[in-house]
Amino acid sequence: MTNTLLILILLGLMALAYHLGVRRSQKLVGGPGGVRGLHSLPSYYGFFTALWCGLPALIMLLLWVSLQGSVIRDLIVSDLPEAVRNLPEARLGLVINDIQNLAQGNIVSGEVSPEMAQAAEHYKSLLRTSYAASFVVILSLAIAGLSLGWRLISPQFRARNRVESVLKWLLIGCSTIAIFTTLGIVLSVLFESIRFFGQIPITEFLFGLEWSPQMAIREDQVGSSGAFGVIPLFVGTLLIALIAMLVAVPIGLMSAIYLSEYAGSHFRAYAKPLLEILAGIPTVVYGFFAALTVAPFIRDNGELLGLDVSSESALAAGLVMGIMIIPFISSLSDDVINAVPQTMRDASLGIGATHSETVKKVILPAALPGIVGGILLAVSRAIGETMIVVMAAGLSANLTVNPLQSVTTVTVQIVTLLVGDQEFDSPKTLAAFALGLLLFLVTLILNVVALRVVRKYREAYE
Amino acid sequence: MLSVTPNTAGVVTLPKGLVGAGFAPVADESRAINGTVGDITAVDPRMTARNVNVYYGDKLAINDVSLDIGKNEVIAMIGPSGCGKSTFLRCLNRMNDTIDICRVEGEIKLDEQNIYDSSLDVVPLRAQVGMVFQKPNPFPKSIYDNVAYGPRIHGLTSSKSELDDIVEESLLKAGLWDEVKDRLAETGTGLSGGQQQRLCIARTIAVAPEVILMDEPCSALDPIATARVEELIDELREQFTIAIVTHSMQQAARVSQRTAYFHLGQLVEVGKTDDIFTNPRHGLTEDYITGRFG
Amino acid sequence: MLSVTPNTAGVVTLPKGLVGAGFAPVADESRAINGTVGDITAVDPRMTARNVNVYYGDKLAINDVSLDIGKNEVIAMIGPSGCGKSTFLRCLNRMNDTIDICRVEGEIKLDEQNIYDSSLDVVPLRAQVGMVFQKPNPFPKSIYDNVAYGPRIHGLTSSKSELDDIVEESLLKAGLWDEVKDRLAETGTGLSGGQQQRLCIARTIAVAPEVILMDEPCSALDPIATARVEELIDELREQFTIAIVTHSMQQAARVSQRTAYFHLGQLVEVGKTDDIFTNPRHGLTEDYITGRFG
Amino acid sequence: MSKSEQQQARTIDRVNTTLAQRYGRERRFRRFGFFAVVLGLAFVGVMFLSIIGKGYSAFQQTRILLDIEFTESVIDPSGERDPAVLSSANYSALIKNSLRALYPEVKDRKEKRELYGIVSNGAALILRAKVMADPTLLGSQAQLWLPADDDIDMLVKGYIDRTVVQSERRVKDNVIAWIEKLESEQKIGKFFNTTFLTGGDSREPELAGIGGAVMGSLYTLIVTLLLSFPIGVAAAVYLEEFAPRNRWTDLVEVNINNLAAVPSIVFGLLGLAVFINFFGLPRSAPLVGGMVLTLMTLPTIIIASRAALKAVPPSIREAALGVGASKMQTVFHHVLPLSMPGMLTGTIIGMAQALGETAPLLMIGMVAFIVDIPGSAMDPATVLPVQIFLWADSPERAFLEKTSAAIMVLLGFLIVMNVLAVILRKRFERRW
Amino acid sequence: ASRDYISVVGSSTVYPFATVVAENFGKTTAFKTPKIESTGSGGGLKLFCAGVGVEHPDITNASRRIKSSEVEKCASNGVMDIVEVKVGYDGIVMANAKSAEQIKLTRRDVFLALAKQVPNPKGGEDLVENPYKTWKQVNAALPDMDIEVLGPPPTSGTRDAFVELAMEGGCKTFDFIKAMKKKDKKAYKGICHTIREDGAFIEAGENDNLIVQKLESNPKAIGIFGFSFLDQNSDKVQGSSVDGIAPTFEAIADGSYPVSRPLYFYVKKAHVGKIPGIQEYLAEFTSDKAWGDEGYLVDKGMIPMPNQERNQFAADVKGLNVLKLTK
Ligand SMILES: Nc1ncnc2c1ncn2[C@@H]1O[C@H](COP(=O)(O)OP(=O)(O)OP(=O)(O)O)[C@@H](O)[C@H]1O
Ligand SMILES: Nc1ncnc2c1ncn2[C@@H]1O[C@H](COP(=O)(O)OP(=O)(O)OP(=O)(O)O)[C@@H](O)[C@H]1O
Ligand SMILES: [Mg+2]
Ligand SMILES: [Mg+2]
Ligand SMILES: O=P([O-])([O-])[O-]
Repeated sequence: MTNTLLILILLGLMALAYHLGVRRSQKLVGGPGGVRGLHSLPSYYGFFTALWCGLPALIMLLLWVSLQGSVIRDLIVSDLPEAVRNLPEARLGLVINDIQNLAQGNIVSGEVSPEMAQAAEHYKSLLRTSYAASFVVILSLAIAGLSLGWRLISPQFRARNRVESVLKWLLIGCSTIAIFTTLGIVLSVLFESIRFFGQIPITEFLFGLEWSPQMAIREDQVGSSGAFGVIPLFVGTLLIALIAMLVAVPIGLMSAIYLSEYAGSHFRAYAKPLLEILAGIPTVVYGFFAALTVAPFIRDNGELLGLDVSSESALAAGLVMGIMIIPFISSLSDDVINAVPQTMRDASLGIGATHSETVKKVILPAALPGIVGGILLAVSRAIGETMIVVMAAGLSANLTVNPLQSVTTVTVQIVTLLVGDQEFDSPKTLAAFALGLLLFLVTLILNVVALRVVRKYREAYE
Repeated sequence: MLSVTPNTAGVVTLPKGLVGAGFAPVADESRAINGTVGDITAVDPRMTARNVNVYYGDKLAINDVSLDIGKNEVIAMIGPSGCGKSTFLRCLNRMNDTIDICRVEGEIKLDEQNIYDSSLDVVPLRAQVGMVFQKPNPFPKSIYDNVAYGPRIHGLTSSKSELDDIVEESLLKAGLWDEVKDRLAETGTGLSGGQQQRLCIARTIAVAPEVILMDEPCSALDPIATARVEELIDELREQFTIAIVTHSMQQAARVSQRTAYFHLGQLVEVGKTDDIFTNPRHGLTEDYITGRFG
Repeated sequence: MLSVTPNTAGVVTLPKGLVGAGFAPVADESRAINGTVGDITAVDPRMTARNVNVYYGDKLAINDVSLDIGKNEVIAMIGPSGCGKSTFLRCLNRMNDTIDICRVEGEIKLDEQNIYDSSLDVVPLRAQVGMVFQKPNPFPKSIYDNVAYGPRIHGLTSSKSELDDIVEESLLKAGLWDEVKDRLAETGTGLSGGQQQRLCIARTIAVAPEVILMDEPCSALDPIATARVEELIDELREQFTIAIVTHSMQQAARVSQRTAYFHLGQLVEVGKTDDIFTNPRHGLTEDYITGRFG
Repeated sequence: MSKSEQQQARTIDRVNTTLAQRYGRERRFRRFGFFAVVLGLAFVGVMFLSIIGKGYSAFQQTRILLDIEFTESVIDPSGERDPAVLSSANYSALIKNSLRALYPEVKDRKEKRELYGIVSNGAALILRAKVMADPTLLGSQAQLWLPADDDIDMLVKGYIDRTVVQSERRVKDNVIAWIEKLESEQKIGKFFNTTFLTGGDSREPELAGIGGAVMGSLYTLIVTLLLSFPIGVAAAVYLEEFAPRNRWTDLVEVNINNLAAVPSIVFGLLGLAVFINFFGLPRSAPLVGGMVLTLMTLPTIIIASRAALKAVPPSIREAALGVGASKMQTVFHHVLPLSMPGMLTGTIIGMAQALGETAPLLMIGMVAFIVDIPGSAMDPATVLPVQIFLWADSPERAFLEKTSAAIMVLLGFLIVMNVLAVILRKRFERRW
Repeated sequence: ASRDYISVVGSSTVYPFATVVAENFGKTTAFKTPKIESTGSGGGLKLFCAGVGVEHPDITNASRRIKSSEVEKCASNGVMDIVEVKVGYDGIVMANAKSAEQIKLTRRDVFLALAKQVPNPKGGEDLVENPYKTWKQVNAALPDMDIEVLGPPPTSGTRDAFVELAMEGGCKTFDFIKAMKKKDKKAYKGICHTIREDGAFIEAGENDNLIVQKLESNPKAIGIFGFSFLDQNSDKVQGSSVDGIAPTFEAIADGSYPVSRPLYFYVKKAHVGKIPGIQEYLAEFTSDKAWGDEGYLVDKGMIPMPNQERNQFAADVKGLNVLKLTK
């Protein structure tokens, strides 16, 4: 609350600074009429002053907020009775939590001892002091910044360039977040993976034919054997992805062709967004649908045909995943088909080719690299898809390519390993991170290849 | 209605100083369009268009144009930008069908057959009336496949060697054979602009069409490539009937036997090329030829 | 090195029949480019370019061009497509800075100040050297805001009424005031092509530049709009220095006092417009003017 | 000349011989395409029908009309109207009294329990709220529609077959008899289920609502939006308008494109490791969820924003630069406003993606039983898709209906968002 | 900021019960409703034992008793005083779809059908990889149906309990194996507790409801889950009798159904009095209206403890008596 107030005041000050900056710049050249004598527009002098006023103060505020907690905490602790002070760190935390609850007027447990009440009062007063201090410090910083910025103004001063370079650094900062995200991903899975490979040889992990990670996590438990061969997971993942692709590629591609080449504009106007609804449906819904509607349906029909269908058949998960991917393929294909220049169509039609001949012999071959790139992207999406397989695919790592059997996937294993028991020294939990790393690498390679292909293709027509 | 006559001059408000400065088309009676000046018929007509109107949606893009295209002649269509040259040309093999909002009225015949007859099939029509476009547009396939594309889809050949022959012959006719005979498997898009355009011409003649339509075939080419293509057009005239749209009067003068001058959707004047350029009969044609605008 | 001289003719393989047919640029000594023919200096130069080379990546697009642009004159730059007219023009207000791979060597001065000086700020430079582009490109804002944009960002006015005056004056100079004065709040993109181009000119002159560069300003316009803009250029010459690129020799002849002929990145010939068109001194110029190519 | 004529004649003849066949192929191809579209649409239809078919009934709630006597001696024996007393009073006794009065014949202890069970546990809370709001009710009598237990709800909605043998169904014969009596007296009615829309999670299906999850989703989305929109737009502007082409920007680009396709669960791993374990942020908080989803949606927004920026024709930039605007002014005065609709479209699509995301949130503890409706982005919360995931796991039959209904609501939000994006795109689509 | 709500983690089996209590607690007191995450018993204990402090949970649910190894782990992280609360019983049922034939199993059948290694069917005291493909092969009295069992993964307490009660129960019926218990406890456990990994036993995750749905659609499959799920879905699935006893409320409550196990939760004493509401939550859980014979937990399918045991635990809770494991 107090910080909100502070920020509001700060914003007000910045507005004032802006105004003062504008005024000063105008005054220096003898009123608004002399603006031509300035290097930049008056508003840039305003922004410049406002930045000087606001930026240091905001940085200070940020520091203050992040440090305030621990400083106050230390102060409170030093005032607590000896006995409490010597408690281990963790318990001290609980006491502090209690004091904070008390001070904030939250409900607390049990009777309030006088020391606690006193500490809470102390806490409150410290908090007040801190806020007061922060007001003073930050506002004086703002005012100091303001006057500095104000002083710097002169007609030759390149205010626009300064303001723009601050802005530009801001933009640059934002664009690097992607790098940090990737770095974060790699770091958050890498260390655990390294520990994992310390216990399980990487060759066994990559080439092992058996996956049975649910090993005992306590000495007095008997789990499964603890085999960490990732091949069955990958075969399962790829099997499901393959089924998904077999569903999504023909339907998606043909839909795209039909909608962009044949359909009347009216039909397209309705069919396209309707089809794209599929892309917006959350995967948890697909999972629900796969587990409760599609899987039983396939089972029952398989039964009628005398087939032995597992109730978490790869087919069911793959089919539903395929449905999910249809719009992905169709809109990507749509893009690349539309990127084939009209002149290609004209050339083919001009020779007397029929529409389908034009599509099959000219447009598709020309768009092929783009479509292949799109399919690769879709494959990487299928490999990484989680909720559908968590809800509809199996858990047992069968090494099979029979779509009627149950297989498991990399993502399913990550979820089961991490949502279940967690023992951060056991290869069982660490395996989840190794799988995460593997998944990241595989999709990375697929994506890089796919993006290359797509980009190269796009360039060809630009 | 679309002509620049004094009675519509109020709308376009010609600037006062302009006439004196000699910039603007002189707006007098001689610039009114009342039907086409000159002889629209050809000696031995291959295609005949009569009273053709073309609309894009509600917009009239071609207004009552009649014109014959004679056998073994090159007819050039010139006129300022947007006057409907391309539109008219594309009517001749129904390429305008591909534009949803485009509607064609009137009669266009190829050898006595109305090509806008509902019973008529565009596929064989376009095999008979081929087209070469402004920007060279080879398929991103091999040179061989580019040329073989037409014969293949139309099933014109029954054996590989027959196809080879057609490809070779077409490339020969297009004057490209010597340049590409050793690299038929390379992709057509790797050729230079002028070569690409000749490849497109080879692709068109490979199906042995009767008429070839060319829409500014040289406008994307450099002078040397242009010269090469112009020479080719001159050679092809012996076998094919050619209609060419060009924005360059010089080019029209160089390659064509007859020239048609379009203005704002109307066919203003048509006649022997020599006559048109040396002795234009219509005021608008004269203005255009003498560079008063354009 | 880039000229079409006999010693390079082997590369481009001129077709045999061509020379005889009179199509191709005749390849003789008179077509070699050895420096610029004619007087590159102006009486009262506003901008002077000396030994300018421009590269796109490794490709040399402008090769050692020197040229003065004189006060209150219209200088036209003509030449076949791709010869570097636009590139040279865009050097004059450093618009080429926006193309990453573009590199400019040599010296270009505006009133004795080298505009490629590292200390020079492009913002005031471009306020002094305005530009009008091939395709009319009004901002999708109101007509008023279009014209007022420049004065606003440069802080040229201190009051609303002053700004109003500038807008009115600029629109008046651009000959657009009468047509738009009642609808200044309407969006600029709703105007016709010719009006849009004049709006862009108004926008440019609103910041009172010293030089105006125009890159094929009429190529997207119809004949009437073109005439209107040409007249305007003639009027603006009294106040501004104008450099115009055009693909139309007729236009160059109509609007300019001096003409510069570019060929494959080189400045072949420059001189009084009348002289160039009636009595070209260089073979290439002559070929171009007489329509041997282009 | 005659030879070429021959060949021409041959051309057209040859073309005509295969024409029928070619048109046959054309038709088949076209039909195949049409079939693909129809199949795709059929999938949409089947999914929607199956979910709506299962879920529509959750929007109705079965209630029972009871005569409630607000007996003062039960609620506030001292008569002092002390709020503490009123708050902790035994309101269910009032309901029990009423039920006993309705069925005086029920005597057996076990049967009594069954009888009390037909009214939801939540009914007492409703009475409590009424009395707390208006203590003067005490001593009066009122007829109130109180929610039925979920089993009764299922029975009345027809999900329980009354004809099978008693052992095979959850509602016993005697209970059915009571209900049938109530039905004949028209004391059972179906009402619009506001609890479902406004309530927090509950273990009692008839009291469970998506309100908490919706608020959780809302906070999460707000965090996501506040972070990802400015950052995404800024990054896109930098990359598209300012960045020089060099290795660094190439790296950034590859990264962004790649992140767009990184499995969402990997972002969950990142959130767990960085935000929770490293920065010590609380589990289950929308703040953390929002940050994870921000990282996940950023690439989408950046890519869409860049496309929007690319769509602004260079001529606009040239126009501005040509009159002497600086790069920054060009971008902020012209390019950004013109590309804003495209950016907003991309952002909405990114938000829709975030709204439907489940997997990464499982990793950061947003899968929890949380009843209280969160009041800030730091309170523990769950989100709509996770609520669906949780309910799908509940044993009570009535939750199946709730799950489907929650899916309907989620899809409703998503469709609205997507339609908004489409409208935005259509409305501001500019052809240059 | 400070935490003013209770944080509970742990067993998915106890989860439905804990959540009801939490909800009642939240609605009838001024305290906030506790936040409950279902992490599995093992996962819960792991989080629980990670340390004392606001960022760690206060309570963990477990569908089995805490193991001494876990107590040690807790202690090493400073979690010294733990209060154990036993809340009631849960039967582990083996059930199949109503549309299929009801099955009568013995624990020996279960062991033979699901163990990784079984005594050689040809006789003798050696063990072979489980050769049985159908139930009929296991026991001629059973239907001729493929063995397809959907059950929980080792993270779950249900699995632990199932292994200890059903599998080991069947395992012990082979004398030579029983004899091993004394000699080589580890080998004995290895035989009795190890479930086959050849696909006949399918680890179907912690989502018991999904197992029910899958059973309904797959009449050949048998599922393993808690009694409450059978109770709630009695119209869809039927429980198989084990050793002749059907899995009914009464049979589990009186202990005659052999595969039933107690449910627990564990409280960090250090947090009591610090995190608001823990004591009151405990009081609610151990009140008669919750876990009594007619309490609301019973409605949810939990089987209550006998009166006397309840009183004892209630007293323990009141006094916050600390757990002492006697091994
Ligand atoms: N696809 C189309 N939709 C709507 N109007 C069109 C379309 N194509 C052309 N037009 C309009 O029809 C008129 C004639 O256009 P056309 O392309 O035939 O002119 P042109 O003489 O070929 O011009 P250019 O020399 O620029 O190629 C023009 O006004 C043009 O704007
Ligand atoms: N952005 C660019 N990148 C690379 N090469 C370019 C670029 N712009 C122009 N060029 C090349 O530089 C040369 C000169 O181009 P420029 O646009 O200046 O020609 P021009 O005379 O204006 O032609 P036109 O009449 O077609 O406008 C051409 O060969 C062109 O291909
Ligand atoms: Mg045209
Ligand atoms: Mg140019
Ligand atoms: O979640 P569990 O009760 O099976 O441990």
